[in-house]
Amino acid sequence: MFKRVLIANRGEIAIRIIRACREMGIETVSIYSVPDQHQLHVQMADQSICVGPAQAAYSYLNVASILSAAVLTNCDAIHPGYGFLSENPDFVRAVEACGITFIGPSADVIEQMGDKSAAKKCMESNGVPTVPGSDGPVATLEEAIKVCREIGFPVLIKASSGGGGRGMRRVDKEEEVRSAFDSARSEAKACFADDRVYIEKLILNPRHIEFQILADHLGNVVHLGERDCSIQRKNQKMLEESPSLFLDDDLREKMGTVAIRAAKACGYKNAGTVEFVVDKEKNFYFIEMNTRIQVEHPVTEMVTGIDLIKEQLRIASDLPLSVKQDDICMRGWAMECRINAEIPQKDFTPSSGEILFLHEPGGMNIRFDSLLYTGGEVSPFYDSMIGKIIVLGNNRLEAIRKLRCALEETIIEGVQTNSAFQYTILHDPDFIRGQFDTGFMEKKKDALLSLMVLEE
Amino acid sequence: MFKRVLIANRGEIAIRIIRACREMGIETVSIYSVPDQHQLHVQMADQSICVGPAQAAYSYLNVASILSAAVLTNCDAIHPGYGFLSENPDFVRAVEACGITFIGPSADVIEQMGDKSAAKKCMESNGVPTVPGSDGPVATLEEAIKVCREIGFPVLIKASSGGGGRGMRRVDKEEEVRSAFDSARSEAKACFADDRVYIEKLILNPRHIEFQILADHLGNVVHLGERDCSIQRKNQKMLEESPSLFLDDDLREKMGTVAIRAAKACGYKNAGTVEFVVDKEKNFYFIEMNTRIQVEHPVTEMVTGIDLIKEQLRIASDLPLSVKQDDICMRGWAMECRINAEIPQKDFTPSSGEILFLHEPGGMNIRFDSLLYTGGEVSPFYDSMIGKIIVLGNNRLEAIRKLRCALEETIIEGVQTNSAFQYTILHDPDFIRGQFDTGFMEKKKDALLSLMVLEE
Amino acid sequence: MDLKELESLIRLFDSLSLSELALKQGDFELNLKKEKQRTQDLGMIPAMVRESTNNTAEPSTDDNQTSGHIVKAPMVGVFYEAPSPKSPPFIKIGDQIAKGQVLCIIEAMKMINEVVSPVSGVVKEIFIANGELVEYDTPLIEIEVTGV
Amino acid sequence: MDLKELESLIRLFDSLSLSELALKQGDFELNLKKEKQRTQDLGMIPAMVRESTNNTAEPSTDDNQTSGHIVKAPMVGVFYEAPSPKSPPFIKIGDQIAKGQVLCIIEAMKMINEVVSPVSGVVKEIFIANGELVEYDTPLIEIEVTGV
Repeated sequence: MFKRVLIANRGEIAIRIIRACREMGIETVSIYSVPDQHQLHVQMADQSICVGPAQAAYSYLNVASILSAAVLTNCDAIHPGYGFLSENPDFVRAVEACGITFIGPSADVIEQMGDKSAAKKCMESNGVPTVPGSDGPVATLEEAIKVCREIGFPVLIKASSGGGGRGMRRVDKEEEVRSAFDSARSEAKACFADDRVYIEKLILNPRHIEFQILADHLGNVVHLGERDCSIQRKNQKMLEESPSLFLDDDLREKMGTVAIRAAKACGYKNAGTVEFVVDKEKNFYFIEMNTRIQVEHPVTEMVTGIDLIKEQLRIASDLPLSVKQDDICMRGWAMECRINAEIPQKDFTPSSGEILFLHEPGGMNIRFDSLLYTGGEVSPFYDSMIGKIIVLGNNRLEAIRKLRCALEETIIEGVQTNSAFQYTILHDPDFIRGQFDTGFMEKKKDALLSLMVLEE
Repeated sequence: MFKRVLIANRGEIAIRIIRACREMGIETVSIYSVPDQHQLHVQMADQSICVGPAQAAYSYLNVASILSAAVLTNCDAIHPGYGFLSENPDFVRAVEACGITFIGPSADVIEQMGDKSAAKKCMESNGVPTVPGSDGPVATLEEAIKVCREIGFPVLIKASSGGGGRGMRRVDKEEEVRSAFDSARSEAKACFADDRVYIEKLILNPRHIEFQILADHLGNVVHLGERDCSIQRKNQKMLEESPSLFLDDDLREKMGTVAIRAAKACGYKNAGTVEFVVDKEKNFYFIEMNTRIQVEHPVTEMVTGIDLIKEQLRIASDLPLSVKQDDICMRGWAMECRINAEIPQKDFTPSSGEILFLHEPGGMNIRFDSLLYTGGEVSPFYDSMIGKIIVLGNNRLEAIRKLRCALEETIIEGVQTNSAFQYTILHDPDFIRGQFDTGFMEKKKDALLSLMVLEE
Repeated sequence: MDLKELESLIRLFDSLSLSELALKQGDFELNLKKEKQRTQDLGMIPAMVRESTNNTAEPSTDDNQTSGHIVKAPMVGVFYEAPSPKSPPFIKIGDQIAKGQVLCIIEAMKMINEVVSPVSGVVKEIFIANGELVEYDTPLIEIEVTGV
Repeated sequence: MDLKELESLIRLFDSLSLSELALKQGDFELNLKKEKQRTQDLGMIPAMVRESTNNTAEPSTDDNQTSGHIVKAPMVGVFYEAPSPKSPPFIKIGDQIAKGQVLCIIEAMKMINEVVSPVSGVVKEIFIANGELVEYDTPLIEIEVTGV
């Protein structure tokens, strides 16, 4: 096992990783930017190194400074968390060139899974169902039109190297193909320096369901069940749960088996997530593989009792998985709600400032992973996600009630948050009945916002 | 199910009960004394009633005011928590006379189990092993000497209505019987207005192991495994865990069966605890039945996943148990450490004041049940226990490490606490190896205190 | 303003719930400021807001700010202004009352508890309506003291 | 106001929960202020105490309190005072240096990065010992500015 791990991240995930390391007797080194000097992840680590100024490009993304810090503090591994450098294959190669272990999959796997059309091709050739579409990048308009006719409208034209909706166009009829194809290509070029695009059938308002997998260096792969992440606003997840009401045992086993096949197909090692969309007829399609630990991983930890960060550390130090597929049993229903420092009524613009007062939620099966403390600072420079409340109930309704109570108890003064908005979601009849898909937020947002006003 | 429950308590247990009620959609009414106006249990309840001045005798023990509050706010049940009125049969009868449900066993059971020699007699006649001793109260010196000769020294002479070590005398040889007998009787008379005493064999430094049971009105009784509460200072528990390293599966099943028999013997209903002492040869003896929810109940909740307060509410409203014995499975190893506002270096004298800053421990499988908040008050009028940290690990060592980390993260400013002292226990080699009994603290206290000094 | 006056002014400011004081008198200028103090009531969101049963008419009980004596509830119960529904009330505003005189009753657990006046004086205000629930220490009646 | 009166006033201010006091009386002016109490560093118990790698000689970087210009580390790395172990150091205390002159090097990822002076002046202090790890923004050298 490692002796000292550098955590190339900040916020709640850095704290999460520090806790796992400490419990395993591993020393920790945090990195931070100048304004982050008093952040909790700096204070909790055994040692902390300032790696640059506020702008992430020169601090949390500053490969040279981060590697210098790791080498000079004698770290034998680096945990990247999520975001920042976590899915950057060049970083992984640089880490390994320094003789340091990267806690995650290999650079090649990250690279392959990061290239959407390469990932898709790999999955298809291994019998993992993918969204119908072009066979790799589409070079000409003629080819694009031909593909669209084959798979039927609506379709999405997507950048091969894309993400976050950029370089992406929806096309509903043939007349629109030309302009969408051209503009997607030029946006892809501008954003990712790669103008290759591919075409996919648009699955309207599907469920977003992902499977957590763990894979060790011996080729053992297990899945830890699904997470339903359909409650999203502009592709940002807001509320996640496990299991999903939408899956029965048959479908769960089928998708779990496919998720394991997907991981094996690309020679995956460490913790990862296989994302699927599921349509109304319960057809499921692979969309991408997340080659990192995810924000919503505690939902899976709650139902399985398995500490995913500790498993990551075990796997990276070439220990075999601590569990077999048959050992994994789910207990209860877990739900997570992300607390963002933002103003829902003002189109969710971020809010920052000093935390004047904090009261955390508490009680049985309530977990609050957060960077907050009374007197601490919510920085305007980074992600607005400042905490996550995760609960476990015996069933879905109990989980919803627990999450409501937890939100009621939570007091954060000094910045505005989305907690009252999340509270309204937990009272929405369609949400409670489980009748939702990725179109939920768009459809409901204004009605929920108006409820918030009434509450004040 | 109840519509509105009055919680006749304060502090962390009142908060614990409020949370359970809220999650079940039950309204809550708190009571408080004048200086407790800003306590968390007052702020978290739907409604709060001031029942008297600071002195508990006129507020938290003020039956007339509490019952008036319950009746006038239309409560249909009262939860007594632990301490205060929780084991007072007269209170239970008064509650029921008002047409309100008492959440706990019947007055008769509380009364019978509160009378140590009656409890013992009941257990003996039902095949529950008890500590060898006199057959009920001993009236004369001659009888006392005879009993002592039969069971062998050392013995304890104990007040029939006693508790907390008062009216109790240890006797090591025959010459001491007379003076011990006389002084125990007069102390018993002074403290409990009842000079009856009985005699018991003294089990030297046993393990203190208790079984949690649940019993419904249909006569279903289950046990939820054991808690090892051997780490005590002056009969006050400090650290509790479940399971106990001292029990193997055979002994666990045997003791669990006996615990269920004990509960059935007295016609028990609701949640209760059967306390045993276990000697070095693994002989176990019933010592008493606690007819209330206990401070350390979250340890059992952690390993079983069963919410004991919700079960109490279900049972009291005549719903059957939600679990059968076969459904109950233990997962991992739970450990609890009590945080007291006290100064270990000054013979554990209580400390009170305003909480200037609070930072709670957090992370996976960490629970912090507490009355604290930044700006809140630790009152000098009541118990010094201000919180409990409960952790769950995959095994005992992981639990110990988690608890250490949780203590390291916890910051309480404004009052002094025993947390650094608890931290030293978690590093004691005998504790880590599980080589301890109820004599642990007496033997180790000074050495542990000296470690604390080194740490500062 | 001499130092003694200044000191007493500062102490006064400190004791009250003011957060700022600015004083200018000729060439004398004084500015005092207090940090925002955390109110102890947390104010949890929606359903946590405590419903207060009888805060409708809660008077200031700060003895500095009132000349009268506040009689408070000695127990939890229901406040009655008269011995029976048909009787006239024990007292009304403006009445001259003697020390030891019955002011009202509080019914708790079907027991009638008379509340008697600890002072002699004139009834200045009655804070609670007939039949309302009162908590321990709830202010009931204010009496302008004329003798003890 | 004499010194004794002043002292008692200051002590009074300190003992109360005031955060600011400003007094003006004729040509006498007094301003008192208290720092907000909570330091941001939490100070967790035993093992949480952060080991600082290079705080041994951390100077005040408050520009109000020093006349010199503080040159800070532009990256994480190892501080070297000379181009090679056998060479003399680039600078020593008291040296007159020109803007653009090399002050030291920082080795990061086996790359040598020269740190040049942004000002002309005299070397007043060198805070870091040869071969020590420096973080981003670690104060390295103080220069008494004589020209920019």
